[in-house]
Amino acid sequence: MNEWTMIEAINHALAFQLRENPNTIILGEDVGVNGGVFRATEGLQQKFGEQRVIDTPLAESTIIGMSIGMASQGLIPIPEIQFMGFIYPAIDQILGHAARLRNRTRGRLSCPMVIRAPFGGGIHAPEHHSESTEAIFAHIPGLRVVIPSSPARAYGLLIAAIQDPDPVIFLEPKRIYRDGKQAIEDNGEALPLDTCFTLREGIDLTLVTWGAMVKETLQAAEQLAAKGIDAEVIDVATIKPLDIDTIIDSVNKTGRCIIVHEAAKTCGVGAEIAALLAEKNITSLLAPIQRVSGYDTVMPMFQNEHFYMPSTERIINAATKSMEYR
Amino acid sequence: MNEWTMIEAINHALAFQLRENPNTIILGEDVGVNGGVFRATEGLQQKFGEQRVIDTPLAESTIIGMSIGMASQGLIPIPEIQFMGFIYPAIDQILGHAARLRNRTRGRLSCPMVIRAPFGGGIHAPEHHSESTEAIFAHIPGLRVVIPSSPARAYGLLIAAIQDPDPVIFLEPKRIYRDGKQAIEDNGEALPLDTCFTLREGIDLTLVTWGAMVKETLQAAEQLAAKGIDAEVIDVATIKPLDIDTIIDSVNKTGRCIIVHEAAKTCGVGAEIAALLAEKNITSLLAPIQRVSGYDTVMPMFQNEHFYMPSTERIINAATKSMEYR
Amino acid sequence: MNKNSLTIGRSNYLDNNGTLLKALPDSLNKRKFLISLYQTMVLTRLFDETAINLQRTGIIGTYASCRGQEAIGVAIGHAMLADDVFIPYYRDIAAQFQRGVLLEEVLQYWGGDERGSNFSQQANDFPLCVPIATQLCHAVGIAFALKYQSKPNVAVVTCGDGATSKGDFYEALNMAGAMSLPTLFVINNNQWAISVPLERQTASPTLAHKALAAGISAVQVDGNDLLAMYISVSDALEQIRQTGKPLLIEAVTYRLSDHTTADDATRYMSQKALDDAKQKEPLIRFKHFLTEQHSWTDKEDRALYQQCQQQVDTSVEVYKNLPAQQPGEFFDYMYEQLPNSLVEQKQAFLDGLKRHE
Amino acid sequence: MNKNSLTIGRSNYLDNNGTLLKALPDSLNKRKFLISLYQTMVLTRLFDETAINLQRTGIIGTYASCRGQEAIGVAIGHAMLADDVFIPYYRDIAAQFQRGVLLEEVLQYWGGDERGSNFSQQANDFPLCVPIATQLCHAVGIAFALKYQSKPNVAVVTCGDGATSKGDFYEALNMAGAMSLPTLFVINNNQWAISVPLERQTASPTLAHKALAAGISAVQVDGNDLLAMYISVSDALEQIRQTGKPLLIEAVTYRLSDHTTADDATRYMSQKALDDAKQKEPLIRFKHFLTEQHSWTDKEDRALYQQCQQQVDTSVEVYKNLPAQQPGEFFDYMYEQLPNSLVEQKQAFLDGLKRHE
Ligand SMILES: Cc1ncc(C[n+]2csc(CCOP(=O)(O)OP(=O)(O)O)c2C)c(N)n1
Ligand SMILES: Cc1ncc(C[n+]2csc(CCOP(=O)(O)OP(=O)(O)O)c2C)c(N)n1
Ligand SMILES: [Mg+2]
Ligand SMILES: [Mg+2]
Repeated sequence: MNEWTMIEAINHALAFQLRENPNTIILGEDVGVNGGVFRATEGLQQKFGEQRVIDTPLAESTIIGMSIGMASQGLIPIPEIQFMGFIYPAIDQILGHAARLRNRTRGRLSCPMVIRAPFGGGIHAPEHHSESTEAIFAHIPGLRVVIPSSPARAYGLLIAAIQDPDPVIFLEPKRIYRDGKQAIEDNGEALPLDTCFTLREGIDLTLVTWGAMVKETLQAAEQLAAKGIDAEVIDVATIKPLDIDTIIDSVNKTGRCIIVHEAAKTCGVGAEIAALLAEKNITSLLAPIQRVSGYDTVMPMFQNEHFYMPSTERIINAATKSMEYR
Repeated sequence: MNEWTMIEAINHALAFQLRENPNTIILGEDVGVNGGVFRATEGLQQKFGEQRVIDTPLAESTIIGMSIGMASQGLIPIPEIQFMGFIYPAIDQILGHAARLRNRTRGRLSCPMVIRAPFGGGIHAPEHHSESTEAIFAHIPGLRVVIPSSPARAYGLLIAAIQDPDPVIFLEPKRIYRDGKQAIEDNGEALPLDTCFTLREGIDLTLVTWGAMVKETLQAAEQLAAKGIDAEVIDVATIKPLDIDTIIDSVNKTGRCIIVHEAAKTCGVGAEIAALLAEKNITSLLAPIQRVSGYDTVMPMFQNEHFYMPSTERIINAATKSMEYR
Repeated sequence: MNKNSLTIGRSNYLDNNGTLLKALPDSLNKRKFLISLYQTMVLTRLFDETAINLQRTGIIGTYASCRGQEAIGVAIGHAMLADDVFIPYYRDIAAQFQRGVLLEEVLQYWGGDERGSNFSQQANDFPLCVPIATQLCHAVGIAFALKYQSKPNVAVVTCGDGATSKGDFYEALNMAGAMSLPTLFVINNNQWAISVPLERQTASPTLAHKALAAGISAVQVDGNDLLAMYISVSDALEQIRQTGKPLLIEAVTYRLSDHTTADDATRYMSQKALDDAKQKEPLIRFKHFLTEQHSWTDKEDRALYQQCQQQVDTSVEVYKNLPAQQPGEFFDYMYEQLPNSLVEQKQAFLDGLKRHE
Repeated sequence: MNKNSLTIGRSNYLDNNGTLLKALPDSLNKRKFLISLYQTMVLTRLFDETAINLQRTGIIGTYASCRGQEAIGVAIGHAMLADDVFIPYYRDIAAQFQRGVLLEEVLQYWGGDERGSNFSQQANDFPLCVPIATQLCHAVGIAFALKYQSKPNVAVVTCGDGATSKGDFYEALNMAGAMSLPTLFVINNNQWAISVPLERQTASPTLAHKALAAGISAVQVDGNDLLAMYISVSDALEQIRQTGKPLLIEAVTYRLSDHTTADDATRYMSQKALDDAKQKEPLIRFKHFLTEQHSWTDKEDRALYQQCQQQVDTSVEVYKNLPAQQPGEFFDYMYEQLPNSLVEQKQAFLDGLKRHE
């Protein structure tokens, strides 16, 4: 067993797959010699060579576009986008081609690839380095969107994503890259790509979240427990396709649901979860579904980013309000 | 008064603003000599000259990027994206700059512009010519998203969008470009950019929709009326910022809500509306909120596009189911 | 193809009438082979005319004609090896036919049916690409795969003159140059991007010049001169196989049609420009060459046209008789395995159909 | 700057030591003016060193040093007219200072405060742009506006060598060329894009060559030679004002720092390369030139450094004493008028703050 941080777990999952399958290729800006600006690919070029871990020119559209071409010919590209804020030049390729190649050719060609990108706020970075726009990708038919929230889930979900035959957007909550270690066996064991993780069982209230916000949400659950409120905490993890059944089962039990995410509120993934509950689960709801989320503003520059990101306190307030509702 | 189709109304609204304000500039692919592939800009280059109505090179990112530069210096650019399917190379500019320039400079620079793009299915066009991804833009803080559903609303909302000091994504449901005429006074009168239009009053059920789907939704309402079900029909029109109050008031009255849109279901704008109702209006709901929408698949090529797009029948089925619910 | 020369070479074997300007290499100067080139050209022309008619009668949807630009596709299709990979754009049916794409599959594609891109005889080539210039990036990745797999093959990708204004065009060239990937870029410079004439796209003196920005050698070719095109493409492929480095060919042609059947070129293209261009079109020139150099007869010509028309007609019949897609098939290829949410949506869709019946 | 020459000219006035290679135009050879250039360079260097220290002590956030590349910004800042518009990237503070951006505003920006881009003394220039190369497109639109408004001004935009691999770089150049817009593109070729060396970005022999793809004339300049830079930028601006046509300058420099304070260049940059580059850095060379040609003394130099350091220190004090933003200010500039939904969200936010107190 190894004690790894999330970034180390990611590094080892990548190494495992590079070892396992010679068709696996990592490419992106600064992923080679430098090992990635967060060191996710540290040491991999030395180990696997310049043809397997490639420093590309600065061109996101073509990094993804060429990955599509590679994937179509039997390779498994793992492009890194340095920060999620720089994925937008590649959306055309992701939405227009990666997500469509299988369907467009009725299965003749396909696009197994994993696009990795660090995302989210809280590290005092410059503008465009702190946003969360997973909802954009969740809206696009044909993609998978996966977000780990712990070293072990990062390892198992990344392995699963690389082994999956379809394109996966793998978003890494960089705020918790180095936030504690977990014991992980480096055995290439994949976690399922279609199941939420219930991190805490409870009967009074369901807190649904993902990514770095799992931290504040678990903290909130602890503090709520001290007040006698027993919250269930669900880490969605596989944002798309979404495992709504686990969430529905929980809300059937608790009757109350709060969704927590860093992204802007309007048309965020929280909206989809709330809408599915309002569609499938309305009778079991004892209180309004609240979203504790980023505001519909630009993520402020770092002086004020803490105002934007949901705090433990905001979650607790929402939970209290929910419990008081009748 | 003039009897205009939607495309004629758009053409006249553009002409009105070009006449009114010499800083108004239209630019895009084929908008000049050819008058646009749908003829939205027909005759405008002849009337206003090559410096005001500009055929650009084929480069969406720069069409929008340069529009941002123009807007920052006192011009009011109205770039046309030939089909919404080709807006994605420009998302980086839209999300990263158009939506942020005012906030980034604390109001020193701003970005008054209207990005026009035809969208939606039903005209038997090739791949990428029929999609509806308004939700992506609705998720982006700092934008307005406006979708007309009749010639008169196209005229008034486009005038309003051009006069608005912030960037507007103006999506034109091309399926109804030539779907009937309406009497319109060419007086430059703007419609509000923050108010839904209630197109039909009713007490049993609220049908919420926008764009081309207004047609099927109104048809469904008529047929439901024949069955004794009195539906209220709301055309959201100003997708972002969203006027949820009008929808809430209606659902307070009816207790039942169905949202109809062409876009894929997951994380569509329907999700946001449902989520807001589940948050603010849950006690008045007498039935689950249903979404009648496109599926989470790629919009099929045109042989099968009718299977994808919500039909009057699907809306009626959902409405019937809602009415039966208790 | 000298990187350090700004005078981009322009290659020609036939003059505007089809008279041979210089001797052909012996290896090419074979009647049968030359007729096979001509045959693909004729087949393409007849298919094209038929497709336009099918659109007019509603049997297929919008269609993009390649009239006047057939020589490019013919040259590419005949010069490529089977294991090279072709990444076409929408005016390349000549090459697609030659590489095993069936005529009825092309009809199916323009008929709005995804199955038209599930080529039954061609495993690796890409389907048509609608978002302009995006395919150039795919080609670079395919070239990477070919190189990585140590195959002696080339990724051949095409685009139009308008496409050269897109960032993806340049990024792809630059990437292929920087990473030294076996890619052949062929530009069909047909002078128009819908209604926008070439001179509005760029101030660059030729489109071949654009390769210099990526450190790639380039040549300009008369794209209506089938011999020049064939030799240029063959030479380029040969050179790429040897050096591993990308190359670019600008094929200069003229669009002798509306942009697509949804367009009306009379709004922006002068009759005179069109008439002038028609003089230089590839079929007449190549027939003249065959007649002069290989005693091609009118009778042979008529027979060839007849045979090709028959092939086209047969494909139309096959197309018309293809069964419709399975209802709900549009769900089935979104992922290798249909996720739960889509299983549910598909079921709801099928139930709706049943209710409808 | 001959469009038809592939031998891109390389401009130099000073050798690597700072010895004058050819006579300066009389109009420039004025001691006071030359010292004013030097002063901006020194100010920038000292500000840069201070900013790095402020980052180390947590007083500002990540900061991108321009060490060794100061001459570019100085040349641009001094050569531009006030009514030209500058669209900078993040290593251009020298030019920004010269154009009226306050030192404390730059600190505020890197300190994570949007108000740093609300320049109090500079109305039209753009703020720093993070997404690489996107600013080049803005410049083209600004150039359009200047031309449309019949102003005799130029949009001046800068980017790095890595930025030249992006589609936006090429699209912007091509658009400016095709539409003939008064734009000056200046590339700071500092040999690195974070850890990626220039030779991995492109196979193009120089970055100036890339202008040829857009039909734009270009020149390569020693970017560490302040005289060559100043004269090149001045000449280019003059020429653009006369012709209305865009131009490109590749300024060859070397990054004498980590990419940003978040980076560790020792992971990828050899000490030797760095040491070599340090020999050619602009401040030493220009001081040598001033000493040789204008009897600049060590005493004057010390006084200048002292004066500049004081200016920097003052700005740090001002920065530290700036009041915090109003709580909720981040809502207020999303739209000219706050929409209802944001009024509600802002109120909830403020209520939450109050509850917290
Ligand atoms: C990104 C993008 N923008 C716009 C379009 C619409 N469109 C289709 S073809 C075309 C013109 C293409 O011109 P060119 O590249 O010269 O190819 P040609 O059709 O002339 O062969 C345009 C603008 C598109 N398909 N993709
Ligand atoms: C589109 C985009 N991709 C990636 C980044 C991350 N990034 C910031 S600076 C940089 C390197 C830029 O290199 P260059 O253009 O040479 O400028 P330099 O920093 O060397 O001055 C990268 C990759 C970014 N800001 N934007
Ligand atoms: Mg063309
Ligand atoms: Mg650099």
